[in-house]
Order: sequence, then C-alpha cells, then structure tokens
Amino acid sequence: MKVAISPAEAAALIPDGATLLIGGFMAVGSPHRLIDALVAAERKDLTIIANDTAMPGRGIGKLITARAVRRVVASHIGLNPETQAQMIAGELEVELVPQGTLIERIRAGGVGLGGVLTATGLGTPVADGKRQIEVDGKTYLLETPLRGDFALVGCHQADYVGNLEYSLTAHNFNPIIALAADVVIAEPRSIVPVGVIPPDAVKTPGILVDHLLERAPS
Amino acid sequence: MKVAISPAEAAALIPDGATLLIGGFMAVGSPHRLIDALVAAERKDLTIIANDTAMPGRGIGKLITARAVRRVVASHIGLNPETQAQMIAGELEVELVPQGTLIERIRAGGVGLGGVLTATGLGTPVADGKRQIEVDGKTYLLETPLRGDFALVGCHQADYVGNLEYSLTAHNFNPIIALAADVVIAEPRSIVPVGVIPPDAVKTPGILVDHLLERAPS
Amino acid sequence: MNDKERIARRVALEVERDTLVNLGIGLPSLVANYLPDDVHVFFQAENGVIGLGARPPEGMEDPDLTDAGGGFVTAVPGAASIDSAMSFGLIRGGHLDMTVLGGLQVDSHGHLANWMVPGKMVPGMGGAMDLVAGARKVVVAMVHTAKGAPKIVPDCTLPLTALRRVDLIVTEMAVIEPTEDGLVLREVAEGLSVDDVRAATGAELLVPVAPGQMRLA
Amino acid sequence: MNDKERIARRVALEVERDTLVNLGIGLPSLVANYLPDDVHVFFQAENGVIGLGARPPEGMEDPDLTDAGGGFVTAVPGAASIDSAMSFGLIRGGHLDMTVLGGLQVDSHGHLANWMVPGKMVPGMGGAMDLVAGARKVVVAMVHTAKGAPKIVPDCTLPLTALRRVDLIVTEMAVIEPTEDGLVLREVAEGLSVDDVRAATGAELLVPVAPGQMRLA
Repeated sequence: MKVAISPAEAAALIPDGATLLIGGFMAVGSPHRLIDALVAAERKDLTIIANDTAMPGRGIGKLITARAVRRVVASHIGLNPETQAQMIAGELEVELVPQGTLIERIRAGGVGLGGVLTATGLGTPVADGKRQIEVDGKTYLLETPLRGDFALVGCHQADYVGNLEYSLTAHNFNPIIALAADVVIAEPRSIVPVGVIPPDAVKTPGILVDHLLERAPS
Repeated sequence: MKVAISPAEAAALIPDGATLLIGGFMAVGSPHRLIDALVAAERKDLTIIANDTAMPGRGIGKLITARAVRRVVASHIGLNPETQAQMIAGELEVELVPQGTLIERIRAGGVGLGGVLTATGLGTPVADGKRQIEVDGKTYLLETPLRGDFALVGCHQADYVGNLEYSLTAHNFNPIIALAADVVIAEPRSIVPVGVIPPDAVKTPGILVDHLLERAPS
Repeated sequence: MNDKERIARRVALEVERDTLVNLGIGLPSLVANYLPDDVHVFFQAENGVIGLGARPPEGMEDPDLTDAGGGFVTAVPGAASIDSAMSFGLIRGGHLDMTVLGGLQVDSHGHLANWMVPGKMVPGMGGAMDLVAGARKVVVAMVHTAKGAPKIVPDCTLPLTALRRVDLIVTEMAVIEPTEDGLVLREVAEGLSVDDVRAATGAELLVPVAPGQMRLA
Repeated sequence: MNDKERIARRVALEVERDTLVNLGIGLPSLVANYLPDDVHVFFQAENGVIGLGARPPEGMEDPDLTDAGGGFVTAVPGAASIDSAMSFGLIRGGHLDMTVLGGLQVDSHGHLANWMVPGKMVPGMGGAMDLVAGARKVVVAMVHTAKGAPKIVPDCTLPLTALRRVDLIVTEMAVIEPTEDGLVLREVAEGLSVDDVRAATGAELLVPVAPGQMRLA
C-alpha cells in the first residue's frame, strides 16, 4: 500500500540540481500538478530528460519559463521558442537525441542494459563522438543508458498498491521512465481500490512506484 | 481484416528447415493447435527459438518427440528428457541462452537494434566467443539480435484486424516474438469483433499479425 | 488545385491497402484526405496510437488523444494504444510500411536533410531520423523550390537526417525516384516540360524513358 | 523440523516487507510458507506475474496462471501480468529486491554455481544467471553437503552462474556471509559447534566474532 502525498510534498522530495525523467508528449500525459509544484517551489538547475519541452505555459514548458532547468535531453524543442532562446543565450544546455534512441536509452537504463546498438543517427551529427560497432557487416552506433534521480509519471488511474494504467496517446514515455529512476512519483487522475485494475490491464506494476500523488481537489 | 486459416493451412505455410519463434513457458501460453498441425504435417529440420522445450507430450515437447527439430535456442531444457537425450546423441543441436538475454535478443531483432549489452553471462560459458564491450568502466557482453522466419503466437483473444490480448502468465514470450518474425501466425482462443478489445487493452497491434488461426471446433 | 493539394494527391497514390503509414506534421498530414475509399490503412502517430482518425466532433475532444503535433484526433475502430518504446520499435524494426516526410533538401544520393538549419532553426529531429532509418518506404513530400532556390541539390549542405536513400520525392512539379545511379525523373506535372523541372532542380536528373504526366488520381 | 524447513524458516527472516521477491523452484519456494503475517511482499515468478499466490482451490485452476515450474498458482489482489521482457527487465534492472536460489556449489569468493554439471546434467540456466547478476540481494538456500561432500568450496569446480558475489548462504547448519575478505560465519544451528560447521565446509570460514545461534523466527 502506498501513502498518497501532496504535490508540495512531492516537490519537497526533489532537490535543486536533480535529474528528472518526465512523461508526456507535447504536454499530453505529463504530470501537470507535479510540474506546477516544482515551479511553485522555485526549483533550480534541474536536468530534464523528456521527449520535448512542450510549449510555453504548458507541461514541461512551465519549467523552462520558470528557468528551473539547466539542461535538457530531448528529441524536439521546436515548439517552445523559450527553450530555443535560452539555449541560444547559453543559459540552457540542450542535448538533442532521436526519439527512438531516447526511449531505448531510457529503457536500457531501466532494464539494466549497458547500451544498445542502433542505425539511427549514423551519418548525422548524432554520431559525433560516439563509438561505432559492426555486427554482421552492418555498422551501428553504441547508445548508452539514461537514468534519472526521479521519474515523474502522468497516468490515467492507479490502485492503492501503485499499479498504473494509461490512456490512448498519453502512454508515450510514461511506462518506460517508470523503470529508470531511483524514485518514481506517479500522478494519477484517479486512485481506485486494489482489484479495480485487473492484472492484465496493469502497464506499470506498483512495485516500481514509490509515491502516488493524492487526488486532485474536486 | 484478416482471413482466418486452419491449422493445416498454417502448417502448409511453414517449410521444412524454417526457423520458428514459438511462445509459451513450459507449454503455458503456447499455440497448441499450430504445434499439433506441424507434427501432423511431419515437418523436419526446424530451428525452434523458445524459452524451453516443455515436457514430452506437451507444447513444444511434441515437436521434439516427433523429431521435427534440428536446432533449439532456449534457456531451459531440463524438464524434457527427450531433448537432453537427442542432444547427447548428437541428433539435436542446443544453444542455451540466459532467459533475460534470450528475450532481449528477440526484442532486439524485432525492434531493429543491432545488439544489446548485458552483464548477464559474464564469467560463465555463455561469454565464450562473444565480444566484451566496456561502457563507463563496466564490462558487458555484446548479445546480437535473433529473428525467425515465423512467429507462432498463443494468445487469449484476437479481434478481426488481429489485435491480440494475453492472459496472466500466458503472456511470457508471446508479445515479444510477435515483433521478430517475417510472418506472424496467432492462435487465439476466441476471435471477437473489432471494438471488443479496447485500444488500451491491445498488447500486440494487429498490424504485426499476418494470419489468425480459425476458431477451434466446439 | 494548389501545390500542396497536388503533392498530397500524388503521394496518396503511393499508399497501399492494409498497411501501416506514418504521416509527418504539415504537408504530409494532408495525404490522409486523398486516399481512395477502398484503401484501408492504419495511420500511426509516433506519439502512440495505431489507427489515428480525423478530428473529433466539437466538445468530444479527449486530452489523452492527440497527434504528434498535439492536435486532437480520434481513434478508428481496431486502434491500439502503444507506448513510445513500442512506437519506435515498430518504426525501427521495419514494421512501418511507409512514412511521408517533409524535406529541406534532398540530394543526388537520395539523402534527406529535414531537421535543422545550423544557426537558424534547431527544433530537434524528433522521430525523423528513426523514420528515415527504419521505415520500409520513405516518401519526401515537399515544394520543389524554396524562395526560388532548388531544394533538390547535388549534395545536401544541411545536416543529414539519415544515410538511407529515400524511395521517392514528390513535389508540385515532378515525381523523382532516387536510385543507385542518381535521381530519375518519373513524372512531370501537367503543363510543364522536362526542361522546366530541370531548371528548378539543382541536381542532375536522369531521364531514361520519357516521363509520364504526374498522376493525381 | 527437517533440514529444508529449517533453511526455509531462516531465509524467511531475510525477507523485508513491501518488497519484490523471486523464489526459485524447489527448496527456495518453501520460504513463502514461513513469512510472518505482517510482512507483505509480492512474489514474482519469472514466467510473468507479480503477486504470485498459493495453489488455487480444486477445480479452479487456470491453465494461463502457473509458476515457473508450470504448477497452478493464484494471483493475489494487486497482481500485475507482465511479459518476459518486463519480467527480466525488472530482474536485470535492479527492481527485484531479493532472490532465493538453490546451489550446487558456492565458493570462497561468494561465486555461485547452480545450473549445470558438465557431462551429467545440462538443464539450461533458465533465469538463474539473470537473477544472480541482477537481483539486489541474492540468498543461496541449500543443504550444507551433498552425499557428505562439502558444497561450500575454495573455488567452484562447476561452471559459474555469475561473477557477482552472493549476499548470504543459508544451510541447515549455518548462516554464512560472503564478504570481500572471504566467507564469514554468522550463525550456527542449535546443537552444532563452529568446528562441526568447519568440518562440513570445504572453504575457509572466518569467525571474526562469536557466531550467534541460527535464528528460526
């Protein structure tokens, strides 16, 4: 059984300078109340590993606007001009990673792989400085694991032991980042008794989840 | 929309000497009617990639007893004395692979990775002849992808477009092998109209499935 | 018919029935509008649904169901939800039959550059590198020139998206197939000559047989 | 109390509440019978369920719900179905808090050999190599000797399961902790002396402080 915590309590667990994996794709499926709490707590120098930085005023974009972030590892920042502006001004470090490589690197970090070999990025700036390894006559890039201190997971529903369900395109990075952090905090829309989510519907087993965010005030 | 085929029609698609990925764990979740059809068709010289060879008279064990198999890649053969006897007699080639490495190699074959790095098997006979690669001061084995000509998938339920659901411990290798073969044949217990399986419950998208086995006679 | 519609209509003819197709944001997304009724395909959005549908009725939008650009969509019957590891597993594992992408440049080797202009536009590659490296068929849908300058060039001057040779280039002027020998001119838009296309193209065009008129249906 | 019960009872004391625990087939599986009521854990079977439960009532067995040995089990409330990639992702990714495995040999370096006897028994390693390489805590539960011969030896003569030093060895005679310095004798079973244990052990045992009596509850 988990103990539900408030967004402020969750934010208090996360120190300045922490590395956060955050779920969501253009803010869809992101843990919005956790993000708001981090902004309210005036966190600084965070490293964010996520698909994108959304847009100003939405999802991870709020952390960018609040200048809470020192470094971003993402596949796309094109719809957030603030990310681009801070990057060009040298205030924000950005590592761009192909989306498929990014999710595989996070998965590798979560399932204990030392790395994966991929053809994506060969012949592009993504290959710069990376080891190339040949297997059966084909060349691949060696991509190394990514992990976070915390994973902030947005989800549709949780039960009391932390089993999680996701909905439609709000799955995205969430089930994978839940594998790859020292502390996993899940923000469900609703929390239901054990047994309401049948075993076959569980996408993230509760044993991966350290904290559940309490239900939103209605 | 798929066209349902009979077990005999499915077996006719599979030539002698083919490499088959077969789902199941000690025969739980295996495509039993497909296996029976391969035995009835007297297939020979198959390569089987699977977790185990079950036991005599059950699941993949039937193919072993029928001497349909020339080569097995599996993590465990200990509960099938016939596999061991054929191996010792030199009639059956067996490659033993740690279970976690086996499933990651199949996944790599299915998702287009050139290989994965794992610590499992280091310092054991599994490491013999394999490349070792160091990442951040740690040593890993390079494990290469596995694919099959056919994947024979056992599942709980399918819909008309081939979306698949699995049940409890009958998931095992099935959802992963469905990614890693040129032709995927699924054997569902029941086949339901499109829409009966909601999008969030689909574990194998129908676009991966080439053929559905017709429903069993009742 | 404007240029974009012309391009989208032509690309739609490349879509085969019962396949899995990924359409990029912008021009490529228009292709869905011009599929013949008897060609059933599943559209994939890389953010995670197989069976992307049209915009939902007003008031029925679901914040958990969007395309890769964040716009509201529906899911068709038989749709499947997938996470990003599965989404890119499908893309990189050869399970995606076709992708249609925009382009900044394509060169005589069939190499595509479509994700950054150094010093100007650094949006990130998103899924583009994975799509070009992994899809079975890559179609580039783009206008033929940018402010009068050819986008089809001898060698890309912008950073590449992948080393893979794309399969087809469709513009409002022509249909061009990159091959081992170079760029082959396959079709020319109605009212244009081969020389018109050559004049607007920076790379050499091979014309082994008389190109047909660009088909639109 | 027979030897196996003694070992299982002692191992049960190592299980911490609210953890994920994998029990091997055979002797290790007995550990589940001796957990205190207030210690709630989820048992994982590597074939794919988190929250493995006891044998189901007669006539209610589900062919789709078995343990790793193929025996019928139940699923506890809050259970989750997982495929083999997730199952071993949890094991190799450090998410499994503890595994209890049988052993053929353990040596002075804490190395375990438990999956084959060359020329005699070649069952395959199943998940054993992954479990030893990946679990946070590895407990070996085995009888102290095999036909009078020590199973705790200076160096394993059988092929290793992994290079990782196991965390604890529990036999019917003793509790032994492999450390950087060697094997430390922590507890001795009631009625036995340190010398009794030494006589049945092939490797050197360090006894830095007087070992306690082997706990059973």
